[in-house]
Amino acid sequence: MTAAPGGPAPEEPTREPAVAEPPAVRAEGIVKRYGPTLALDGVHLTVRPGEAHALVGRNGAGKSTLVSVLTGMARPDAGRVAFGGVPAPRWGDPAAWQRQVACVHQRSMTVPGLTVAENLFLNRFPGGPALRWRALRGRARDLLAGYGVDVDPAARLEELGVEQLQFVEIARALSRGARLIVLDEPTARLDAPGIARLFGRLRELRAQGVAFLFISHHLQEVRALCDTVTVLRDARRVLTAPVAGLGEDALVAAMTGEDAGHRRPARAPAPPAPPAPRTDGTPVLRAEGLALRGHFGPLDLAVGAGEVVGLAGAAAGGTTAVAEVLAGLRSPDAGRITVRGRPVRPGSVPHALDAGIGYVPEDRHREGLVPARSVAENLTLAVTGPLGPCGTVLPARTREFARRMIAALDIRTTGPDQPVSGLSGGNQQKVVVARALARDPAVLVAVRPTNGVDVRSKEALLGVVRQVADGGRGALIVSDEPADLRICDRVVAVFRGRVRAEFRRGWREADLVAAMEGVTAGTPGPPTAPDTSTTEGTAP
Amino acid sequence: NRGSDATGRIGIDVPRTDTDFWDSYQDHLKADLAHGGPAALPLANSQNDIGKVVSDVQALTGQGARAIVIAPQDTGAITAELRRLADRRIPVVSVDTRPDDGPVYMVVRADNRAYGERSCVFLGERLGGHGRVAELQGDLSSINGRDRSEAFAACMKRRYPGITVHELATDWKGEVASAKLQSLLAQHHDLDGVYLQAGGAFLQPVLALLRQRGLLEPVGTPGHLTLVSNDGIPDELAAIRAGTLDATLSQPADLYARYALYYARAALAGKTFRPGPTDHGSTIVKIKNGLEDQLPAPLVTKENVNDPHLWANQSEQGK
Amino acid sequence: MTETTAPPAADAPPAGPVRRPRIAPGRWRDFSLVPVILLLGVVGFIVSPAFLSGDNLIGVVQQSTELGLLVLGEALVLISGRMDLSLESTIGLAPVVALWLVLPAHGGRFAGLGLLPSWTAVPLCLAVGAAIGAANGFLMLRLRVNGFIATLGMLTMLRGLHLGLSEGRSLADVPDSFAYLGRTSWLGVPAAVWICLALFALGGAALGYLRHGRALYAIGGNPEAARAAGIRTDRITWTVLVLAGVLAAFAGVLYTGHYGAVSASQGSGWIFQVFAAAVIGGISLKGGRGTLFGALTGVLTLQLVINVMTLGGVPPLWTQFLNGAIILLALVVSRFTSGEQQE
Amino acid sequence: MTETTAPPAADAPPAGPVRRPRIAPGRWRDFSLVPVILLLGVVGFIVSPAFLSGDNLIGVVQQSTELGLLVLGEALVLISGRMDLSLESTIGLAPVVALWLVLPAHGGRFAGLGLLPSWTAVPLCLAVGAAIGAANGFLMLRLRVNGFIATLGMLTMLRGLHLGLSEGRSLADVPDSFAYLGRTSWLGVPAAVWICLALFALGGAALGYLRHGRALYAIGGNPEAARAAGIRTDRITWTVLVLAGVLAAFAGVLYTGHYGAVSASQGSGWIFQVFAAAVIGGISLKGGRGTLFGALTGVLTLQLVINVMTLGGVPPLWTQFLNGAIILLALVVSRFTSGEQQE
Ligand SMILES: Nc1ncnc2c1ncn2[C@@H]1O[C@H](COP(=O)(O)OP(=O)(O)OP(=O)(O)O)[C@@H](O)[C@H]1O
Ligand SMILES: Nc1ncnc2c1ncn2[C@@H]1O[C@H](COP(=O)(O)OP(=O)(O)OP(=O)(O)O)[C@@H](O)[C@H]1O
Ligand SMILES: [Mg+2]
Ligand SMILES: [Mg+2]
Repeated sequence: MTAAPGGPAPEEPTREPAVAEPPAVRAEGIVKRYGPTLALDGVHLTVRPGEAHALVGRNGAGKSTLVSVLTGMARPDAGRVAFGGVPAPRWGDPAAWQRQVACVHQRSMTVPGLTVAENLFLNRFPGGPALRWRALRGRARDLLAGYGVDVDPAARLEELGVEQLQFVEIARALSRGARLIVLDEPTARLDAPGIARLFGRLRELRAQGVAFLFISHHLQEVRALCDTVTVLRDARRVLTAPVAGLGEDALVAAMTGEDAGHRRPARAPAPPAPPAPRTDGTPVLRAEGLALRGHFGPLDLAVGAGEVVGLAGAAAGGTTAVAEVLAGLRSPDAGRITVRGRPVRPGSVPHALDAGIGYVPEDRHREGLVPARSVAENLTLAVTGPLGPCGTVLPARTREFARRMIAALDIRTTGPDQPVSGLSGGNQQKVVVARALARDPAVLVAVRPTNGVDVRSKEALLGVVRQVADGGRGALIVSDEPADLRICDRVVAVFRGRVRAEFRRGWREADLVAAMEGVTAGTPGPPTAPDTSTTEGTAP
Repeated sequence: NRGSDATGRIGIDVPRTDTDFWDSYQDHLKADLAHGGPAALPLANSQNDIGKVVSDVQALTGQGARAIVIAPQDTGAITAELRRLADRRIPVVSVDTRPDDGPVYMVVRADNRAYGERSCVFLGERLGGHGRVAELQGDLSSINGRDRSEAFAACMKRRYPGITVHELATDWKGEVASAKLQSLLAQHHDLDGVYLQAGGAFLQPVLALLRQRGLLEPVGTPGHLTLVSNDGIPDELAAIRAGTLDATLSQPADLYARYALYYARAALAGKTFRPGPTDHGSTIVKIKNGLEDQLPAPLVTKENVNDPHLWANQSEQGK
Repeated sequence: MTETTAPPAADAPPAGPVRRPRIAPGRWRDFSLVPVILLLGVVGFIVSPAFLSGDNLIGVVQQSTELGLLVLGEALVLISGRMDLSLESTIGLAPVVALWLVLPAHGGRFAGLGLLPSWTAVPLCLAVGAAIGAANGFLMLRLRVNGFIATLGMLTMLRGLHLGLSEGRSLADVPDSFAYLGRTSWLGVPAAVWICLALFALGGAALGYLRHGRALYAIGGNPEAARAAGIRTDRITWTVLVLAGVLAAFAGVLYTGHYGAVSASQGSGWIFQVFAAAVIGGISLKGGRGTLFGALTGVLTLQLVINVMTLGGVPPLWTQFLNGAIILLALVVSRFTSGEQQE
Repeated sequence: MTETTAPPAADAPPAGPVRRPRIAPGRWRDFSLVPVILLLGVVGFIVSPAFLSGDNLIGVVQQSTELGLLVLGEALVLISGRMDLSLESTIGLAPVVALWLVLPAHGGRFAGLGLLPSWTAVPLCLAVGAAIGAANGFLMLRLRVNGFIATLGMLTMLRGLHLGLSEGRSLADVPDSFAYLGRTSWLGVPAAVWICLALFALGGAALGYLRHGRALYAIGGNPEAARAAGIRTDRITWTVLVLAGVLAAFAGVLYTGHYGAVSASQGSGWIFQVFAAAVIGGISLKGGRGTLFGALTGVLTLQLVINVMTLGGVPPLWTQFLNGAIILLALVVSRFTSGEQQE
């Protein structure tokens, strides 16, 4: 690896307070291109031993790409990486990289068909070349117990839930004994207690002198865990500074390139609102006695016109299943769903769509995107009418339609024809949300719509959801993130498939979290009765 | 009449069922067995796979077959099985092909080299010793195809050096033959004749191609392409009657079946044969691993196409 | 107009990472065989001037038609993320069943049932193809067995049925209505060529411009996402399988007319060719990728290779070797001209 | 509380997301063909008492050995997420090349080069297999072309080379050292059977208990994750491809001894059988799943079907039909006994 030929002269790496020890990792002048996209442009990064270093930036800024370079998964076009003062291993020798750095990648790096135990110790089984299964399972059980994860180590990984899966990956990386650990959005798939456990663990390791590179779009997490932060913007490093002296506004300003203090309006100017069908009080979406055995109990739900309702629940609390039933992906065992008073055939996505339910799935990789196809095509996947007559889709109209959506949600792409797999994670998420909106739904059902989306885009996305409601339609946000739920007019907290409490605007976070975790003690802010089963939509 | 014969039963494997020739071989076998033939186990089908021949034979001997009739399309890879059968004193009649090695009681076949040679002579005479012919070969790994190709090539070189031969390998596939012949016709408009090593596979595709190209003149008119075929299936005789095919060599499916059973029964009865002419117009010759009864393979032309002795004419009536 | 989400016009997005404008890279893939075909053309011309004669080129295209229709069907199936091996048997079985139902019980060499008038032969044949496709769909989509092996089993079984019905004979006395399309010419070019090109064009247009056509890519690319987007994946996959069966049966009609008979080994061994053509033409075996234009160039490439070798007078013993070598070469060339890794 | 997905406490009537304790479902899959085999055994016994004779059963197993070795090699390749079609040609070509180098130039029917002493024939044969595997690896891993088509091209090319070298003849004058293993018996059972079983057992143990064996599943299941975990995916894949080539060459040695000659069509058309055996035995075509035990039951099932049909005296015209029908049946049965959807 050589310095970038003709690239910007490698600037001096930021002077750190003089330390005798060589840095845990030092990257200099990293350049990485993907076809026409310059993903990293002469980036420098130094992580000192024992330091918790945050890496932040907007979606597509190049964070994950830098991680790939630092972990030997991608070969930089130019630049140098050194671990502890020693040049990085040859590219293509993954085993050697493994000894230097452990990583929790943003996208799941597990083998679904293998057991939990094997995934934990993939390629570094204790003992000689022959496997001792019993010992392996024992160690796996012990290791996972340390994270409060109770799964059978002999279970196949594909049987695990998202959060358990994430902990398997975290446990694997942290137990490796590397002096440098990279975590690329490790908290995106964890709920609040999970995050607390993870942070506890990280602090312990840090006390032992392990260095971290931590990526998150949650600035409060950065503040809670890290001491130094590096900001990437448009493939360049723009800032490295101690976290302590940096206000959130300054950080966001660095990420977005706007002047600090000049915050753009939280909500985009309202669109030329379509004539809101002022309702006679019929909720746009109503579910009565909806139940799916093993997931959630009989439960009633209503979303009024112009209302945004939050459905809050921990990761495994059955809220995702509610959304999937509403979207027609699963058939409920009991109950009925109506949209604007008209019943919807259960268990059929096309009918749900026709009835006006737009759906943002939980996992964009699994259910959201067709990776090989273009942004335009992904955006218009569900659209039937306006792209051409008689079931045709005219490319010009599709592209035009896509351009509007791209502009509306501020999706960063080279154009409507770019394959969606070439987008950064947050931008892929925006495509999924845009797709759900493309059919002009009566009600939007969104599961963790801002998953992996940067601060500014998060505002924009939630703003769009708000707009949908303001236009006389409704929205149901299924999430456990307070930030998502803030925009809701009403939040219904669910614990183990049962409605536990309902909050109106102005709830306190602690109360909500408590309700989500089933701790019904504490007085909910301005709550309605905890056993409200029929919650009529009320216009705000 | 399974299991009724005190001297034992015959195990028979047919090599394939997807060609007219082998299909009528099988019909004749069945007919002969039904009309007071020797006791035989149900027929096995090895689907043109030498491994299956061996496993079928083993299954048949396991069921008590005391004599075996096979038609190994691969003459080398049957050696070990022949030796094994010889060790167990089970006589083998090989139909259509002559195993390279390993003892056989009797080989019943027409001489494939003679096919190639006689086809060559027929073409050579018709073309007057010069011109251009195409040869649609079979599968290059088939002994019968190879014998025909080698004999044809040797004969052409020796006797008709004025004739240019274009050899086209086809894997016994009609569409491949048609495609290659079409390419050749585009290149050489002056083609005078075609040698079809297997009428069953090539006849209809070649006729269809010539018809499409307007080259299908009746025999004896100017511009006619001389066509010589091997096999002697009913389609070929029909084409000869219609004047589109010049000649074919009739491979005697009926005689194959009849004499395969004849020799198998003789073997069960403990009879032995010696080289020399037989009572059915053929000759037994000595080969290194046994004896071979070389059955006559008549050349069929317009003159003798209605000869009732031709197996194709018999099967036509039988149906 | 259904303006759902007006652009937040005011704040322009910050300039993204530097991007040079370029032709979409995916596009190249569909043309990656064009250089190979040109190369073959040059070699063909050097080998024999007859290569460029209309006769020869039309011949090549005509020989490609039956294979081409199978490839068309298989391409649709592959794009939607499935495989159908049984097409190789359908091309033979469908005509046999149709003729069996149509041909008189007495008179011909092949004893049919004579149940239906002979003009029904072509529709019957297509119906048989559709039925086979539906059976494949039943196995894959209802019983959820592995499609590769299910259609491999079907391949064997249908070929067996073909043999059983035809008793191993080839059927030469085909009704005129059945043979017509395969042997007639329109405007000096075989009708089969026109039909085949029209079907490819139609299919290409459907894939590019129809909602249901585009859905195939979504289903093949990520079936769960397709389902979540409201695409009726099972129904569409089933339709595609039926369509592939019908196309294979139609290829059988053309074949029968072209070669003058239904042979007992009609189509036998073709499926490898079909896959080879589709894949070197840029269709992914994993679904969701490729175009019919690419598939067509794949077919032409394979057929040109054989043509050039015949014209060049390659010794028969070495044709197969050379054939394999050229396929490998074409593969490598197309990989580098498309600039993409193949999976 | 740290319980993420604790069993639902008393107060929660609707249980949380179900994770019922289950017997590892993957396990069943490997035994899913056992009922099919038992069924075939019963049918075989009804059809003919000769079925259960030692001779017959040993015969069935011996006939499975060559196919079995190919399946062993293919299973390893499939588990690591690749495909190798060229094994079908390697089984024929490797012996031919070895004999060509070894046999004297004069005297026999086949004129070799006589370059090396005849005892080198077996090692040479294995080396040729290894070289073919390495070539496949080069195409797939260096040039990154599609593995299916690359090995399909190799298949054609190698079969062509075989034809060219052997001139279409079968080679019967095989040195004794070469034929020994395929035709000798140890303890009354053909040596090939012992060897084949030993290799399956070895392979099974390696896949189950060796780090590099487990790595195959990781590579096949998620190559990116395997690479991230420090597994040298390319090197291991390459090794597996070479190993498969060597196994196929060794199958060629056994075949030659078993049948007494190298036939010109040795192995031709086997690859479908190989895939069928592997997949009905539970190996996934998408990689990362299946066991060698399952693959072995797949081979035995296919071979038993043929044996039972022969014993049952199925009319020749209908054997293929029945064969296909039984494969489909076995597939459906194994799908329902394993209780899993197949992909
Ligand atoms: N393999 C790839 N092919 C094409 N483009 C890529 C590839 N990987 C990354 N990119 C592009 O590089 C840029 C940086 O992406 P990267 O994933 O590093 O962003 P990120 O900072 O991790 O974003 P996020 O916060 O959404 O995860 C993006 O524009 C992305 O589209
Ligand atoms: N090999 C690749 N080819 C094409 N695009 C790639 C490749 N690797 C990564 N990318 C793209 O680069 C971007 C960054 O990859 P990354 O794995 O960080 O995705 P992500 O969407 O941020 O993950 P997640 O949604 O799971 O948080 C994504 O758009 C990803 O699709
Ligand atoms: Mg990222
Ligand atoms: Mg992301």
